[in-house]
Amino acid sequence: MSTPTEHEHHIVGPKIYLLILCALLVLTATTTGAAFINMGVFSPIVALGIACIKAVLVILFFMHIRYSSKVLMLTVAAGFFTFLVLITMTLCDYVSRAWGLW
Amino acid sequence: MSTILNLPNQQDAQLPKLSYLNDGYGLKSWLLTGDHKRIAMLYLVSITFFFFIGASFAGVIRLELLTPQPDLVASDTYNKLFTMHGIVMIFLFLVPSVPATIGNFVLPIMVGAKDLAFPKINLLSWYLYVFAGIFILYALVSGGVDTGWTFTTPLSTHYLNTHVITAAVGVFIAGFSSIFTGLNFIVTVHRMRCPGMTWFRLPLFIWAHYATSILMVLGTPVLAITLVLVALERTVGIGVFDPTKGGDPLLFQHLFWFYSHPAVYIMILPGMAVISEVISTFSRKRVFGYTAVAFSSVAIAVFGFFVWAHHMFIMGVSNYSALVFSLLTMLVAVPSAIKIFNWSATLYKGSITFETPMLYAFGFMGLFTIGGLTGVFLGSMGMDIHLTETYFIVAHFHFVMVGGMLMAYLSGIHFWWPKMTGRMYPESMSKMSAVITFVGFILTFFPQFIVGYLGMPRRYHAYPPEFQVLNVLSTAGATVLGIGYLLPLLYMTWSLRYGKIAGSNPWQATGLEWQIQSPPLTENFIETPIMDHEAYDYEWLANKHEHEVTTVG
Amino acid sequence: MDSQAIATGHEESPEAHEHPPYLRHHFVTVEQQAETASFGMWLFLLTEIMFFGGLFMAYLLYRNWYYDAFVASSNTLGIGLGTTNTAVLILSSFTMAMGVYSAETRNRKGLLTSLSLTIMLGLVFLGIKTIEYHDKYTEHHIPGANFSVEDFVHPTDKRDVPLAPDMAQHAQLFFFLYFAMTGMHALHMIIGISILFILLVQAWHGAYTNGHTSTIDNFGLYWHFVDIVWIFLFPLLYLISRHPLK
Amino acid sequence: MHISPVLWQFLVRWLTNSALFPPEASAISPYMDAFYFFLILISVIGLAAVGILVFGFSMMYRKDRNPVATHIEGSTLLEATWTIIPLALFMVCFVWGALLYFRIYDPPTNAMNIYIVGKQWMWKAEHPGGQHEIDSLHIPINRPVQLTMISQDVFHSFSIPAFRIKREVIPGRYSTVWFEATATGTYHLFCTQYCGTDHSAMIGEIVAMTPDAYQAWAAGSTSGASLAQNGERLFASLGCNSCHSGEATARGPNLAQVYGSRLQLTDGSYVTVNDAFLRETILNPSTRVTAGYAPIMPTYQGQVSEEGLIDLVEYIKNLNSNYRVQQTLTASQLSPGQVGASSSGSSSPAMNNRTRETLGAGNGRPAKSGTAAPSVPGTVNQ
Repeated sequence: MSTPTEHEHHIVGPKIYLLILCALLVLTATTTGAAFINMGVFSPIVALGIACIKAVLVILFFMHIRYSSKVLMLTVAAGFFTFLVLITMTLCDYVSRAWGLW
Repeated sequence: MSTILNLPNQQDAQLPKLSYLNDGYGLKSWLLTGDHKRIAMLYLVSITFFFFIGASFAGVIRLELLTPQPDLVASDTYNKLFTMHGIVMIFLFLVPSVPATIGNFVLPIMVGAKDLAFPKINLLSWYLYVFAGIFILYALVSGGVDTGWTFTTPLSTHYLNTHVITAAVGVFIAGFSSIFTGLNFIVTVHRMRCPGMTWFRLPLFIWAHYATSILMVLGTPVLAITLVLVALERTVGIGVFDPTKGGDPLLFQHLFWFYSHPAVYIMILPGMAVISEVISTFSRKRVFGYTAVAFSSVAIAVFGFFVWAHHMFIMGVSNYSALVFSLLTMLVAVPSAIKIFNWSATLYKGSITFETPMLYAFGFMGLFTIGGLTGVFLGSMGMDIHLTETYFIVAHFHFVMVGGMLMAYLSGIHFWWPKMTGRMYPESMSKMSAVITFVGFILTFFPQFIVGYLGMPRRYHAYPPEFQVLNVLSTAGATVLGIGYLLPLLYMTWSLRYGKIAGSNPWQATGLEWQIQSPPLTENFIETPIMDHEAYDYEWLANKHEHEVTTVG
Repeated sequence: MDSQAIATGHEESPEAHEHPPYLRHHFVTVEQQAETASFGMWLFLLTEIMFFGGLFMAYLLYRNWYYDAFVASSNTLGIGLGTTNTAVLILSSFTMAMGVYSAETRNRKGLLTSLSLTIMLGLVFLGIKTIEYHDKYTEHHIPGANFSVEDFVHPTDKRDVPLAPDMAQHAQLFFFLYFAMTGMHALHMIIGISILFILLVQAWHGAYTNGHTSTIDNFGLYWHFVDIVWIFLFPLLYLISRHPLK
Repeated sequence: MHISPVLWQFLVRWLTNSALFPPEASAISPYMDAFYFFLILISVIGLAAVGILVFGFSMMYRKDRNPVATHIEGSTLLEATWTIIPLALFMVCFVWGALLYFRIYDPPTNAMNIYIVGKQWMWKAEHPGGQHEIDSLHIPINRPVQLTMISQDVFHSFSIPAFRIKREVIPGRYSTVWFEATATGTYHLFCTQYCGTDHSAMIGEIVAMTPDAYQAWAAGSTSGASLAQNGERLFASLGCNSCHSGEATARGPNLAQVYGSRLQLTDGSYVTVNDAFLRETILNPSTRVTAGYAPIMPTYQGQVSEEGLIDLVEYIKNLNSNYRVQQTLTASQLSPGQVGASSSGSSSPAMNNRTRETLGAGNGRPAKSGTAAPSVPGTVNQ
């Protein structure tokens, strides 16, 4: 098959899975701990940042995106991009409502 | 097995002995088929059925609007009529029409594959479609739903006791049917192209369907969750859209239109796909500016997600976000203009013939241009204040959906009918019905622009007497349109039995699907084709005839 | 040789290679079939992202509209249970990944243990959820008729800030979203666990260790996705400005 | 060719009273129509271009005239032209449209305010002077009129085609639109957002009158008590005055002359006090609490109807001194029996001319000083 890029099916070893597992557990602990420190406007940012890191770890290693074709990475990116479009464009309405002329 | 190398010319072509139609008989072979062509036929029958149900509602609506007084049906019956007309036409006809019937049939062959990537999911998509149809018919039969196809909250959640949840579940399931079709198309185009079939050798039909599938996969789930929230709010009584409990009904509008605007591109892009093929074939020329048309399909898909709030300009969204959405709406109008001009330029220096598909394509060009340009009326915020929620909007989207999409659907059905059934439709009768449809359409929907600017609101079944003349014209047009749509049903079924044998390539077209027998074999190709020429390469087709030996098997 | 011969006889197709039984007729090679399967699964997960996206949108909006109500209601959720649940789900993701690994290395016993471990962890997660839902039931925090606004106007816990009556009403919105999001997530877990049972039975009959691992692969993607949804749900619902521990 | 008289009479009646273009009856109509004709011009040009190209080419290059088609790949120059030109035209439409939009949805400061309450299948207009109308609206011409609109149940949409204005009336939040009628006459009022069974019966008439005809109508059809006075009674009967008494030690902020001022909230941000803020704070007091005060105000969600809220908002807008608030407070400390006699006698003159002055040509006669017992139940939940 000439067109779709073929490459051998990379088998991810348990070593990497264990590493990622520990990273995720540590991140969970940190995010729970961080919740008890009142960082004002930063606490939601930190919480979501840690969640994003955990999600990226799961996607890249557990879901093998790290080892699969560029098209798959593009698809995942397109999904999250559309989700962000929904969030930001809707909030752009709600945020700008307070600017005087409703 | 003899080698049929040449395309048997028209007169003495016979129906091939073996094809997907006679590759198994009995209900089971049809209802449990994995073959994309048979599923396309199943879709064709069910879509036609639902089209005529939706069209009959439109007929009764137009009859009611003959007179200013509300005298034909009671007011809530009228509300149920236009709601069911909207739901059935959009979710059960327009969204699946070209992708599920012509797309399912032709896309794998055009790409050079034996079948779609997931045949079982393709069949599941048809069963979900039928299941959704049953739900919506059940909602209709057991009392109907009168929220309008837009399910506006808080009306749909707290102020109506009709079958809103049944209809919402029906639409929810229809959404998944279209997700699975889209999913199948994307994976097939990416993974199952035959050797040599690079992206820029794909017919423009595939590009447009690829763009449509992106919209289907990414847009439809938001409608699904919105309907789940509406159903939850109706059952549990507390929800996120209830203003008295602190909810914001505008959030429903945002989530609903986030899907429903890409949905209008889901409905029109497949129509553009058909038009690219038809105009190129009947002017014997490659589509002018192939890459421009291909990328404008993808541009419509990408920009389609940014513009939804132009449906909400007067609903109280903040003025600044209305500015942003209006600007982006103007940008999304440009790719459609590019496509129209490219199709017109394709005709330059072509050798044009005027068979029925081409007549429908010309109809599409004219009506879609008017529909698209009136979209710019509505995209500019100031004009939208006066025009929104009046009959101007009804005329606009009927020009795009019925004038654009339905004309393209009929053009596509006529164009690929020989390939699907092996038989030709009656040429003169179909030309007449095309003209009738065109005239009926103009007479129906053009007066609605005028009565729209006069301010006649949408979804009214009693209107001030001075609008009556325009409404009578529109109803007269509707009857002509009704005839225009009934004719193809009649002569197409007639042609199944008595139509001329079409042979493999009646139009001498260049698509891969025209290089195989019609109706095709179940596995489409004897051996996987190798694509070594550009998309619409009529020279390749021409000299393909010279050096071929003619042995008729 | 013209490429598009129509019916050019049935000579053996040039690239003859081993033709495993599970290769479907319309695919050319096994790799193509496997990659198509995972591509299809990822597209389905895209629809799931947008599906949960609608809920997250509603949550984000009402969180910044009624922030105090959301803080007070989030503090009534047990953070201990929430954190253990997250750990349980991450562990189940790990065991699922090990399952995929053992399927790829055709290790039937490893596959069976990891699948059953994943089922157990999934059931533990659902168990903890039922405990939490039961707590909400006993504390009358289920939105609707008997939602006790009193808890928020005059909170028993000293560290909680008392809410004004109308803000306390909006706590019902938080709990509606809480039950909607965690309920939808739990529904996906229940579907996942029932599929896992089917996979376990088929794996017991030696199904997925003969090289055809795409079913396990796809289910692994689904399971990891459900884990990712919880990874986002947990901070959003449980961790809004917790009181500092004394 | 003989046409039967019945058909002839039917056609004549039919064609004579049918409309083709809406009357231009407001200041904005000419601008809207100019933009409409500009858009029609663009559409005609676009359609003509496509039409000429399609029909011209299909005539010139039909099969028998040009049997062999010549291969043309495409030309980036042409692609650029039919991208830039439509884009430029659409941008002009965008800017023109935006200007029109901002002009229609930003009421001038000197506009005369009228409240509209949309209810399932009727329109209620509430003039500050105390005139209440159902499914009709009397307005003076050549004077900007601002409509502050709210719905009691579902989405409605207040549309006057003759004035080219339309605004969605949504539950839970005020929405405004303004116009300046220029031609007297009676025009259609439609509800254009589908709102249930009798959506098409939710129509009315807009009566544009000369200013002095409007004076006469206003004087003749007032309900006797202006909205502010209803608001004052409601303010007392709901017990608002116990906290918002205006004294320094009061638990609620001082409401005198609060309308239009910039208020600092507990979270330090500033907000200008407008109708929306007042209504929002009455229903959800703790979302925006004034700096220096505790969020103890109970919610009145569901206890006050939209008309009651309008009366309260109108009352607070016209409240310039707390004199009368303290009067009613001290009066209500006495035993209820005597209250009727003492408070009605002492309605301070300041209030009356204050009301006449703010409401402009509104309530000509002084408020009836009948025995306005403090707790008039009628106005609480209309």
